[in-house]
Amino acid sequence: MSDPTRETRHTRDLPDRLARPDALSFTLYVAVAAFVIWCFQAAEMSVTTFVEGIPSMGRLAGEMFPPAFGRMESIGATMLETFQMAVVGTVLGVALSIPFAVMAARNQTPNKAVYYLARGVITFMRTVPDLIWAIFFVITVGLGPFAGVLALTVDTLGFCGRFFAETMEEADPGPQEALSALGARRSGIILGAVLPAAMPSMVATSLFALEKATRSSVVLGLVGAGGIGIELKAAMDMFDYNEAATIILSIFALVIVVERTSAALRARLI
Amino acid sequence: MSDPTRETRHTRDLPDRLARPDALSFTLYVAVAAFVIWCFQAAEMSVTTFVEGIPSMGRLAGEMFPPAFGRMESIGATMLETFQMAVVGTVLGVALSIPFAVMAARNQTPNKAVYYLARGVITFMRTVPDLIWAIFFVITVGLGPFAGVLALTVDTLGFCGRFFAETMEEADPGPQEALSALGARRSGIILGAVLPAAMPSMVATSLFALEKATRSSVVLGLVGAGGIGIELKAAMDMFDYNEAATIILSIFALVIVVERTSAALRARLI
Amino acid sequence: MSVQPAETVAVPGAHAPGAAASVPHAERAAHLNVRGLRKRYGTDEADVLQNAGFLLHEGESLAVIGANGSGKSTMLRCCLRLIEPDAGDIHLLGQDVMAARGPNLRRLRAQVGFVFQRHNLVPRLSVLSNVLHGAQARLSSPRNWFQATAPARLRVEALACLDRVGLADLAGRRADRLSGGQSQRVAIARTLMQRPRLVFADEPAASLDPTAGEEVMELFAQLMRDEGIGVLFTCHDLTHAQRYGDRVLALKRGQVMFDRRVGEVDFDQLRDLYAPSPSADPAQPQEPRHV
Amino acid sequence: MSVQPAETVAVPGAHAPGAAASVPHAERAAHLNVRGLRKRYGTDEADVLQNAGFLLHEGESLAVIGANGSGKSTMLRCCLRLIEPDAGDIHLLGQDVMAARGPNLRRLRAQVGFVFQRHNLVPRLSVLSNVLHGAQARLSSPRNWFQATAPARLRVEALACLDRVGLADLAGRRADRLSGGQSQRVAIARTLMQRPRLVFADEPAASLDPTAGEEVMELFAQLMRDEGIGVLFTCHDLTHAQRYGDRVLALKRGQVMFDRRVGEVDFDQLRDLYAPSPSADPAQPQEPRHV
Amino acid sequence: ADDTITMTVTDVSGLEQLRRDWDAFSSLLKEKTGYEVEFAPVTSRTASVELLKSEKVDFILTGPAEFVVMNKLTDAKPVLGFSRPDYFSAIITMADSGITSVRDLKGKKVAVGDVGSTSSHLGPSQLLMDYGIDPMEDVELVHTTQKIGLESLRRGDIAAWGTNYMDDYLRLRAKSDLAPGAFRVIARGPDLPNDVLLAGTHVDAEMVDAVRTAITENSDAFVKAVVQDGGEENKKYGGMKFIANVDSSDYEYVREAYRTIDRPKFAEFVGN
Ligand SMILES: Nc1ncnc2c1ncn2[C@@H]1O[C@H](COP(=O)(O)OP(=O)(O)OP(=O)(O)O)[C@@H](O)[C@H]1O
Ligand SMILES: Nc1ncnc2c1ncn2[C@@H]1O[C@H](COP(=O)(O)OP(=O)(O)OP(=O)(O)O)[C@@H](O)[C@H]1O
Ligand SMILES: [Mg+2]
Ligand SMILES: [Mg+2]
Repeated sequence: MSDPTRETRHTRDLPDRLARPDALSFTLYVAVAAFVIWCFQAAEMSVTTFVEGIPSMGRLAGEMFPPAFGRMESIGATMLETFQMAVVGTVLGVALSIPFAVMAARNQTPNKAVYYLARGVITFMRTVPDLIWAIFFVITVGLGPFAGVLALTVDTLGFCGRFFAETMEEADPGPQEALSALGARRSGIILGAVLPAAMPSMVATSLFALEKATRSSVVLGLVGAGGIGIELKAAMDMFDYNEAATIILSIFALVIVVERTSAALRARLI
Repeated sequence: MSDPTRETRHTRDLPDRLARPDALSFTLYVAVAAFVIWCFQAAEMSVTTFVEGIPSMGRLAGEMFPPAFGRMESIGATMLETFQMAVVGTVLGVALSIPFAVMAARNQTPNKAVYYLARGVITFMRTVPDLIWAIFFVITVGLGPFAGVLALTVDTLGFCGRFFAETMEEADPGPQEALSALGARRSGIILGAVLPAAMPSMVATSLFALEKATRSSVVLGLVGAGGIGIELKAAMDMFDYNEAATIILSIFALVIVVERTSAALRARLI
Repeated sequence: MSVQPAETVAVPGAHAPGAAASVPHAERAAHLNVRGLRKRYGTDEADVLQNAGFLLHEGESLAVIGANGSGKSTMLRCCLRLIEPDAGDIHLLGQDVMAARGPNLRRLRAQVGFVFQRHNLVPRLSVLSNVLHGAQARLSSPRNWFQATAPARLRVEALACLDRVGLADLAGRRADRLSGGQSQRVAIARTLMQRPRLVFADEPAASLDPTAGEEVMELFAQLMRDEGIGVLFTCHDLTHAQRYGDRVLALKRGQVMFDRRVGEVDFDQLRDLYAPSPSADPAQPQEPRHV
Repeated sequence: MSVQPAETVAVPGAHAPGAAASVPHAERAAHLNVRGLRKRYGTDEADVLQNAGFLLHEGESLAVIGANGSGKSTMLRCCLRLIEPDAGDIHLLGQDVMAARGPNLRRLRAQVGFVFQRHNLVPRLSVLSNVLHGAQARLSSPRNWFQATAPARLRVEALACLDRVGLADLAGRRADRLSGGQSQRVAIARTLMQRPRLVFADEPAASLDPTAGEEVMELFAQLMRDEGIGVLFTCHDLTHAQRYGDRVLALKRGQVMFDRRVGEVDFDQLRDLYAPSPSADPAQPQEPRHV
Repeated sequence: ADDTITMTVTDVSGLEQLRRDWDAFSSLLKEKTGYEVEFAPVTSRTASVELLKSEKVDFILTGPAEFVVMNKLTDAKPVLGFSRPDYFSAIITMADSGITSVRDLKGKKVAVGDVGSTSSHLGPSQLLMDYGIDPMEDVELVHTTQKIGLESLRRGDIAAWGTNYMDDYLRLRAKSDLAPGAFRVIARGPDLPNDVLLAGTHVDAEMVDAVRTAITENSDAFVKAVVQDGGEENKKYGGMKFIANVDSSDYEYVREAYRTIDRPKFAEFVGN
């Protein structure tokens, strides 16, 4: 270490600081960087405008206070109804997501064709907008909660399917290797090694999906199933900011409860 | 193993099949199960209705074909514009999410108060609806792309902040322990052990956020920043199903590109 | 004793150098016959295994020794195609491993117990569930794989396997809350649960205390004697190789240096085998770089 | 020799039983002074450490031996408060570890190199970056922590550390693509990079081949001689304990059985130490259960 | 089923609001016709049209723009008009902006409401056109919500705001901290055509007649049920009158507006 000749030898042996990119990657890097810079310019951002505008933000916030708790009871009832549908939609969506995720996880899929197909279906589910799903289901099963639940299920599938797949891809390969070494089938490896590794993340994703379904329940209104989302929209449309504030706070409370549940479950699992 | 007396001893030594829940947990389990069942009943589900309705689904799908590629050029331009803003919003949101996530990760947070505060802020960001953020930012910085970008940033923060935090919580504690043992500071542990472990998942989440920002760009329209979301909404509202199909397919193509990028980056990292 | 690559191994079909010595085994079936195994990780790296081969007979034990990074673990993995060898011929229990697909490959693997160097337990499951996993290949219903749902008969069997490695009292513990040696033993118990016909054990005694190490090696020896199970184990503890190996296979930088009956190995003269590799061979392919 | 709990250790302030023997060290400072250490994981489990204590002097080496699960790793972790002991008094380099907070605790830990039983490398980083991490406590700028950004001087130093464990040619490899022994050596190189005043090594030679194992132990011995570094190591290889330990501390089920100068230990008579624990003590608290 | 009327109201956002606002109406209808009446809030006009096509709803109460579309796409027939007083669009600027006529808006930004909304998109667009400004060519339209329209008008981000005069402008102005005099209305449109209750083609004539007759014969009671017993949002129907003989040709103004916004397919008259 103190011998200078040795140090020279080391300098020679030092690994490259960065893997030298090939021409294609290099071009890609530069192109992406240039694109991002261009995007930033197009966004017409300005810190001064932002800072100058902060006082007017306060004005709007002021309009929302104090929240109007007068209709709390009916808001509570709607919340409960919405949450009910969200629970059903999420449970179904999560249940469907698991097999889809297995097929869409690069290291679990039975073969490449299934992988691309499953990925495609999941992606498609979330690219087609809610409104279209809502119309689809309302035409299929008629107005009401059932159509709403189906719309939420599809939403959840598009979301959880992808995240479950990604979590499964990240699962530690060691235990999986051990199970394949002892002749376990795919189902055995998934149940025995992949799911236990993915479980905390899957719990978090599922409860996020539940929360998301509750928050974005506007879709329920499209199918005549009510929902707190549409109430909030109504309050906003009627310029009833104080009532909107109440609804937002109620949703916030529910979301906090869901999130704490998630945290508690995960704390046990991790 | 073949000695029967030994087996009897073993039966005695066998661990409980399930940890015996205490009274509180037991009540909770039962309550949750009952609630879920009740939810399912409220959803008025019926398989026959669904199956009977499938033909009408086909009719709607038929109306969307063939997609109208006539306005492809202007759709392309709008897509690009939307994507630009989505990139900026996502980059800013992801950048902000990292410090928030550190504070909101149970095992990284400097203290409990900061943890709850950071969690609260992140949750609040996503509970307040887009529309309200849009109003806020229009009041603050005026109509235009900047307001749109800010709305997307807030959206991304609410989403990525939570998922980043959760990924950090799941990071393998071994390397972290090694770094604390050699006297590293929190920043060293995060940069040196937590982020490398969380990176694949963070890449997936970030690129999902980018995709989400592009898909749900309706908020951009509200703040006068155009966007493909409003085009799609207009196409649907005007019953231009063929054009809507074109837009959905364009978004689908973009989403696939983003997803493949994510998959390629992750394949290098995992 | 100076160690040189064993040229005979390269000849396809020929026995390893120890072959003459293993004549007493001639009447026994060859449980595992490996020839010309070659493996490199990533195209831009050096060969990790070069033309490696050996024979393992029924009820025989083969100790694989070699310096760190000489390719022992890689060789064991390749034999079950847990990683795909680049070339080679592997016959396991009379079947061609390289040609086996899907269920056939699984059935072959099910006959081989594999104790991994890093144990590879499922961290969030209980010790007993981990042991039950050993029975996955022979019991196809998922309820058999978890201690909470498995039938009593199976749980008793798993507990007995744990007992054989002295861990019956930790059956309910989560597998990531074990000490190094305890997790090693659970990995061994899982292999026992598998009722294998052959055991591959990668440094099975490395984290065990001296008594436990001997016990585990004795356990393997007993399986060999009583049930004709073949054992292929790697170790750095030469007394173990000497005491429990019928034959010793020495690897050096992916090549078989020798494969002899244990009596013919001079354990005091293995310095060469463990000599550090000559520094930075310029002809050697470049390492890939990482942050 | 029958091993019995060492009653003297319990007396606060009193030297360990080996104290009389360590009189020659009396003029040297006590680098580490541990007394009355107690630890249990989870409230419903048994004590893993009971009233454990010992002294480590400057430039002295202490070998900790004991059966699997006897609490060796736990004890090492407790000494740096990587897990919080339930009770005990720990003085490290003259400072009270139990009272240290934030930066003080970090500064104390920075003086101690810790080689973990499971190595605990950062899997997705390069070997060289892992070694550079060793310098985190003395170099506060993040650019020093990654091989891609670190100044040349530091990279050379890290490479030299790798060279001391014979791994200079794998500097660019990702840390999760190493063999068991190679990853063990990287963990040791990281500790060298730390320039510690004291080394805790948890079975540092467990996955090393015989030559590498000796080399690593020799390296520690040399650090002790040349730089007055104290070494606390655990091992299951009693020849290592005998050859490289100035003193030997024996743990049995969390209790110190003896703490003697190495010359006074009869290594052939340790069967008791490694005897399996008596089966299922009904008085012992129940294990928590897991799926 | 044959004896159940399924009805949606496209303007009402929310089940709860629907119950509050339309319960009186639906019970009265049930009482007077003898049919079961089910109300469902379907907030999207797209969903309503598809429901009508697939015969999942029988009657829809909706606005003029929606009526034109539904009439065109499903051939649904009007049953009754809900005539609202003071239902018209306006173009609003800030009083101190210097903009005093519609012509001044050339080349500037104008905020309007959701695409396809009668009083906040179609109405203002046609109004601009009437004053010689082509909304698609001469100004930049920004589709946004009313609140954002007002706020950006105030900030000067847009030059004018086109919206429903009574419902949106007056109501928001009252809530705002600005004096009413801070705004200037530079154009007011004609009263827009009536809201309509329409029936799908699948509904048998007998049921349509029963509904029409029940309502026209008990006009006062139904007006009371809508306005007094309805909620906040039904205030817009204050002073309303049921028009029994609505005709599809009454909606030419709206069709014209569709042409103005470049949606000529809804501009053709389908006949009655
Ligand atoms: N996180 C944990 N939770 C609960 N119990 C634990 C945990 N870690 C270790 N133990 C238990 O504490 C006891 C001591 O463990 P420790 O790792 O200190 O043993 P050790 O002496 O290092 O053993 P080995 O030689 O096998 O490494 C063991 O019985 C082990 O099962
Ligand atoms: N996934 C991998 N990618 C690239 N190289 C690898 C990978 N796994 C192992 N190697 C390299 O292959 C060589 C052989 O590794 P292997 O694990 O087979 O060694 P070993 O003989 O088991 O060593 P040890 O005694 O240290 O366990 C080593 O140089 C190692 O660095
Ligand atoms: Mg190995
Ligand atoms: Mg240990």
